[in-house]
Parts: sequence; structure tokens; C-alpha cells
Amino acid sequence: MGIILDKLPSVLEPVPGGNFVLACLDDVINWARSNSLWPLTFGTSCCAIEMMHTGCARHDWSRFGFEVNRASPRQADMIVVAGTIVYKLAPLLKRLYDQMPEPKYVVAMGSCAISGGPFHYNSYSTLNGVDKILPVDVYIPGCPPRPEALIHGLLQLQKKIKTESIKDKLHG
Amino acid sequence: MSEEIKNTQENTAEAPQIHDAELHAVISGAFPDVALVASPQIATYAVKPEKLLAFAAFIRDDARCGFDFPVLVTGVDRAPENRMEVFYHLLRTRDGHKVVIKIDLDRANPALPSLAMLYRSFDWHEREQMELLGITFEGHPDPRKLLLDDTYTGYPLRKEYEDEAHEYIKRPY
Amino acid sequence: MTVTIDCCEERLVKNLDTQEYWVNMGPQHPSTHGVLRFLVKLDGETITDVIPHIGYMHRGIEKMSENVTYVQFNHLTSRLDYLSAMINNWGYCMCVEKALGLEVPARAIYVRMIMSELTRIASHQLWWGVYGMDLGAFTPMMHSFRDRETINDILEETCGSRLTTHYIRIGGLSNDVHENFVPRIKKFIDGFRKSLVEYATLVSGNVIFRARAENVGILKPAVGISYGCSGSTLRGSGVNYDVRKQDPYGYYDRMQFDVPLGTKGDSLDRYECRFKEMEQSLRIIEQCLEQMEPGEVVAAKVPKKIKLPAGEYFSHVESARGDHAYFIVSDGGTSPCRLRVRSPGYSNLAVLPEVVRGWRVADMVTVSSTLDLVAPDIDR
Amino acid sequence: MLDYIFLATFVAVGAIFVPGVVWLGSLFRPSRPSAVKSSTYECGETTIGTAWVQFNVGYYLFALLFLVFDVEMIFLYPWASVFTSIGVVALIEGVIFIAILAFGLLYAWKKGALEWV
Repeated sequence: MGIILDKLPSVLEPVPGGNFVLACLDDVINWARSNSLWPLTFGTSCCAIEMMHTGCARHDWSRFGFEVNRASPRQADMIVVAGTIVYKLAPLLKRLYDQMPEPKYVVAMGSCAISGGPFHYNSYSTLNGVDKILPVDVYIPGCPPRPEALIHGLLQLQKKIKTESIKDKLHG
Repeated sequence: MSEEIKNTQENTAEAPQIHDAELHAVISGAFPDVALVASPQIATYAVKPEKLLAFAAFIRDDARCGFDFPVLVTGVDRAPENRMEVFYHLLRTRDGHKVVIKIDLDRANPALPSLAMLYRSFDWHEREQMELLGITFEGHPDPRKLLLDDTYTGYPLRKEYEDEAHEYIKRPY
Repeated sequence: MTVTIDCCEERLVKNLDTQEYWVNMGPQHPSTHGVLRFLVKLDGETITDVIPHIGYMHRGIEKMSENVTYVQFNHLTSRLDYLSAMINNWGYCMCVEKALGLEVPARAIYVRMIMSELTRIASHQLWWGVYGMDLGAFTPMMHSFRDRETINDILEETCGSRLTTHYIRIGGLSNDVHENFVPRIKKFIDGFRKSLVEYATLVSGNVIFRARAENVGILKPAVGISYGCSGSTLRGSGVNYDVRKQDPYGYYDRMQFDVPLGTKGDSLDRYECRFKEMEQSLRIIEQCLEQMEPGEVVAAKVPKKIKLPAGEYFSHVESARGDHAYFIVSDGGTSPCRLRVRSPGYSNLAVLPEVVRGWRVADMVTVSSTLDLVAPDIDR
Repeated sequence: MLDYIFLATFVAVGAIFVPGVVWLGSLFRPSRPSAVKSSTYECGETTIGTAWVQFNVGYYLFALLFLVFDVEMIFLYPWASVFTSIGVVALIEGVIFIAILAFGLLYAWKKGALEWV
């Protein structure tokens, strides 16, 4: 299950013939969700290559549970926006995001997704920052960010998920 | 209209340097009124729009020329001189020789015959210049937009292009 | 298209004809590398028409060139076709150097050639790995990315960046190579020769792969040339056109290497051409390493404020995908009046409807992978 | 009678447990249905035309053949479970059963039902 950063807050009761775990439901749900975030395959430009490298043997983000790249938004938990988003693609990305089931997260990878990056000025067709159309959870700077930076960003996302609670998600 | 443009070019530039002597001989033999234009690297021929189709067909099919590989179509917006130029780059696959066809157009409504049926690759190249510079290629089989979606009304590659809708922040050096 | 079943009368056969429907192999699709959209008209599984829609990655780099200086534009070239970043840099810098008449020192040209061939191998590795993944096998991607990491380490040690290296500058290089650049390359070459054999047994010899790639998507040479295809896409159909041979730049004319050519022009030939190109690139790197001597890496007098004399300048290089050209129209200012980039993928993609009509959807994935398409390279 | 009670409890527990867990999950899952969310997903684009078209009859033939051999598989399960207790007779019966269906497949093959159009 990869490197466990913080233990599951629970009380272990040794009971004859086995153990008995007492934990808060929030923690169990967040622990399960954060350790199995399935990304949607959505790489547009150079950052997609670094995302592929993170998915492959050397950096291997499957140590933290991100390995399964789902092609359809129906089965994806998070969308890593890796690359430049132009005005022609923005409505499609918004539709893809809407078609993803709750709970869903957005990671803006690379300076193109954060603010338009090298194409911020002088480009008539670049969307300056994906947070203009999607609620972004984690920003990962770099052009392209190194695979280690992507993994670090995704671990921050895991920490962020661990602070959530089902009561505000239900009525929120 | 293109007469005085050609004359201004002639007397300013010194005699155009001949890059490819035997090619020049063949072309000036077949098309005497096509002028060689001064260009530092590649043999460039200024052709008038009405003779473009014949000239391009000759360059491609004639055994001695045989420029079969389409490289580029480039529209250049010369806003200060209120004219536009279109460059066709062609190349021979057997020995890599290159030739450029240059066409001068009026900036108000730049129009020239399309070479999409001669060189299929120019189909897309011309569509791109059509939507980015507003040059109309007559006889183009499929003049739809290629790169931009329909929220773009102006022609982005023109010098005076402004666009608030797409947050085009200009920061010249 | 009617299905004739001999035991039934004519009347039954008549109302069995099928209707066509549109399917979007759209921007977000596992097998369209990056964001390309193929609007496919299907009759059952057979493709009757394909309309490629591009522009989902069009950032208007040519318009940006009119507002930035020649030096500032250099880093955008490695973001055009990020898989052959070094070769694009060289293409652009060569165009400006030829216009200025700059003389680049010999060592800089050799390092440029080594870096270009390394980038070509890295690009072909990625293509090979992702081609396996498009056909449904995930293992080739793991093998090729493991070897690609060694090239990334070499590039990172010298240029500081793994992918969008901004290493080749106008007039030479940004800095000299790292001291264990040469030993690392030698170790990479020996290791990679062994894994090339491993690649061949893993995919090239695989009977399922050959069944899916042989005689699929035939590209006739005349159609390929008319559509302006270049690189291994065209050489797969047997047309011997390689910019390093036809229009040699740098010291490619001193190198002994042969250009692999296909015969039938099907997906397997394109695959074999690209696969053998990796071997040739290794040979070029070895020859460069022998002929390279220590010396200066930046040209003597590179002007501080680069202004190209008025005129049109053209230069083209053999990038991993094909003939990558730069055409700069300058009016004497610090930034170009117009800069046009010829991307090889643009023409390679235009030929897809011609090649794929009549084949099945699964074959379209094979053909579009062997054309080696990269979206930002196509849309600029 | 006792065996049937075991079977009934087994079925009842299965019938209650699976929908029960799904219902329990729905209590804690956030659910925000929206029109866009339920629109058809086609690589990010809106769909063009309808998919309810008349397509090739070859698909139907393959479906039929699959159905036949799928049902054959179901019949083999109980046969396999009691195979050891019956002995050699079961083997002969099984082989005859499979041979008949294999002959059916051969006929379909020669008839050209398996050629993919």
C-alpha cells in the first residue's frame, strides 16, 4: 500500500481469535479514497510526457494508488490537467469534469495549467489558467514539472482528502 | 495594381542572384514574363495570380523541374506597405532542391487560385492561411475553419488584430 | 452494402443494407496522442470516412513570434514538438545563424548532432512504447520508458531540463557538455543495443502484433508525396527522402549511416523504418564521439541585439517525425515580421483519411500510431 | 428437506447482503445529479446523429453462436460437480454432448457464419 504517511487513526482491540478495530467513519472513508485516486487520462502537451514517466517504472505513482489511468470520466476520481488548455478545448474539459462522479478532484499540473505559462502573453488562443473553468485542488508549478514534483503534489492532494468529512459533502 | 508593386521591388534590389542556373534557364524559357526576385537563399519567382496554376503545374510535372514535394504555404501581412504576400515553398524529393513561388496581393481583398488540387498537402495549409490571415483561395475544395473555433471573428495573424473576448494580452518586447 | 445469403430469396436480401453513423474518436481518447479529434463515419465496423479535427492545442506560436525577439523565441521551439525539442532548437537556430552568417564552431555542431540523435532515439522509444499500448500491450511502455529515463538523465545533466531542453542557442550551445557526458553515452549505447534486441523479440516478433500491422493501411508513395508526408511515414512507402541525406546540414555528410526504407508502405514497414532508425542513430552518435575534439562551443561574435537583414530565410531539419522547417520573413527589426513553422505531423495527419478509408476502427488506431502524431506539433 | 433450508438461507443472505451494502454506501456518498453529468460521454464531444441505426447482420450471427456455447458451458457445471460419483458413464455422456455441439460449430464455420464482414 506504498508509504503510509500518517497512520489510520483507530483503536486496535485485541480480541481472542482476532482483532477489533474502532475508527471514525470519516477517517476510514478518507483513508480508502485518498489511497485509490484513479486519474482520468487527460494529457495535452509536454506535461503529459512527464505524467507518463511518473506512471512508469522509475517513478511509479502506483506506490500511492494512482496507477489505474481511466479513459472514461465515469470511472475517474481526479483529473490531472497536464498541459496547455486553449479556448477550443475549454468547454470540452468543463464537460468532462461535469461528467465525472462525485467526489472529484482537479490537479493543475505545469505552469500552462496554472496561468497559461509561456503562452500567457501574446497568445490569442490560450486560456490563462485552468482555474477559470474548473475548481482546482492542487497546483504543481514547473514547465514541465519533474515526476517527483507531480508525486509531491498528489501527496498534498491525499493530505487534503484526509481532512474532509462526509457531513459537509452531503449537505454542502 | 501589382505592376507598380513589382517596379518598386525591381529598382530597389540589385540584380537578383541566380541560385540555380539550369532551373532558371528552364523556367525563364517556359515563362518569360515570370521575374526572378532577389532572395538570399532560395530561387524565388514572382508570379501573378492568374498565371499561378499554369506555373505550378509546369513546375510539378515538367521532367526537368519535378518539384513534387509541397513544403509550406505562408501568408505574410505587410501592413505598412498595405499589401500581402503568399509564399509557396516546393522541394524535389530526389535531390532536395528548393523553389519558392511568391505572389503579391492587395491587402483589401487578397485572393488567388488554390493549389490544393495540385498538391494535396496545400489543402490544409491554405485553409489555415484562410482563417488566420483572411486570404481567400478560389477553388479550394473544403474552405472550412481548421485551427480556430467559430468564436473567433477577426483574422489573428493580421498586424492590427485585437481580441478582448479571448484575453489576448499583448506585451511586445 | 448488402449481405448475400444464398438460401434466401432476393426480397430478404434487399432490406439488409446497413446505415452509417458518426462516432467521435475525440480529443480525450487513449489512442489519439494528445488532443486530436477524428470524426469517423462507420458502417458497422468499417470506416467509410474520417474527418480529422485539429486545433485543440493551437496556441498561436506564430503570432507570438511577432512580439518576441529572436532569442526569446528559441524556447518556444522546444515546446512545439516536445519529443524532438533539441532538433527543433537546432532548426530554428540554424535558420537565424544562416541569415546572420554566423560560423558555429566544430565542437558545437558535433554536440548538436549527438543531442539531436539522442532526442530522436528518445522520441522513437516513446513512440514504440505508446504504439504497444495502443495495440493493448502495456509492457512495451514500461521497457521503453525505463530506457528513456537513461537518456533523460544524460540530457538533464548537461542541459538542466529533461524534456523541453533549451540547450541549443543562436551561435552555439548554452554551455559545454558535462564531464561524464561521454562515458555515460557510451554506457547507454551498449545497454541500449541489448534492449533493442529485447524490443524486437517483445513486439516485432510477436505474431499478434504482426497480424495487426501487416498489410494494414497501405500508403502509396505518390499519395504520400502529394500530401507532403515526411520522415518514416514516407520512407515506409519506399520514398528515399531524408533531410540529413538530401539536404545535409551540420556534419551529416561526414557520417556513414543508411536510411531504412520500406517496400509495401503498410503499418509494419513504417514500424520497421522507425525501429531501424534507432540503430542508425546509435551509429551516428558513435562516429560523432570519435570525431569530436575539445574546443569553443559558442561562435566568436554573436551580436547582442540580433537583427536579421530584411529578406526571407528558410531552413529545414530532419526531426523525429519528418521534415521540420522554419521560414522567417524579416523586415530588419528585432523580431521577425512573420515566422512560419512547418510541422511534419500536420502533413502526416492529412493523409490519414486516404489511408484508412475502408479499414476497421481497430486498424485506424494502428495506422494513426504509425504516423507518430503529436498534437502540439500539428496545431502549433 | 434440510438441504433446501440451507439453500434457502444461502440465497436469502445473498439477496439481502448485496443490495444492503449498496444502499448503505448511498447513505454516505455525495450525489449531485445534473443534466450534463448524465449526458452521453463521447470523448468530450456532443454526440452526432443517432446510434439506433440498422447495422450489419454479422453481429447477430456471432451473438447466436456465443449463446449456444454459453448455455453448453452452464450445462457442464452440474455435470462436472457430480462427475466423480458417477464414473466412466458420465465421461462418455459428456463427450457425446460436447461432440454434438462441436459438430454444430463446424457446420456454422463451413456455412460462413464466422467470416467477419
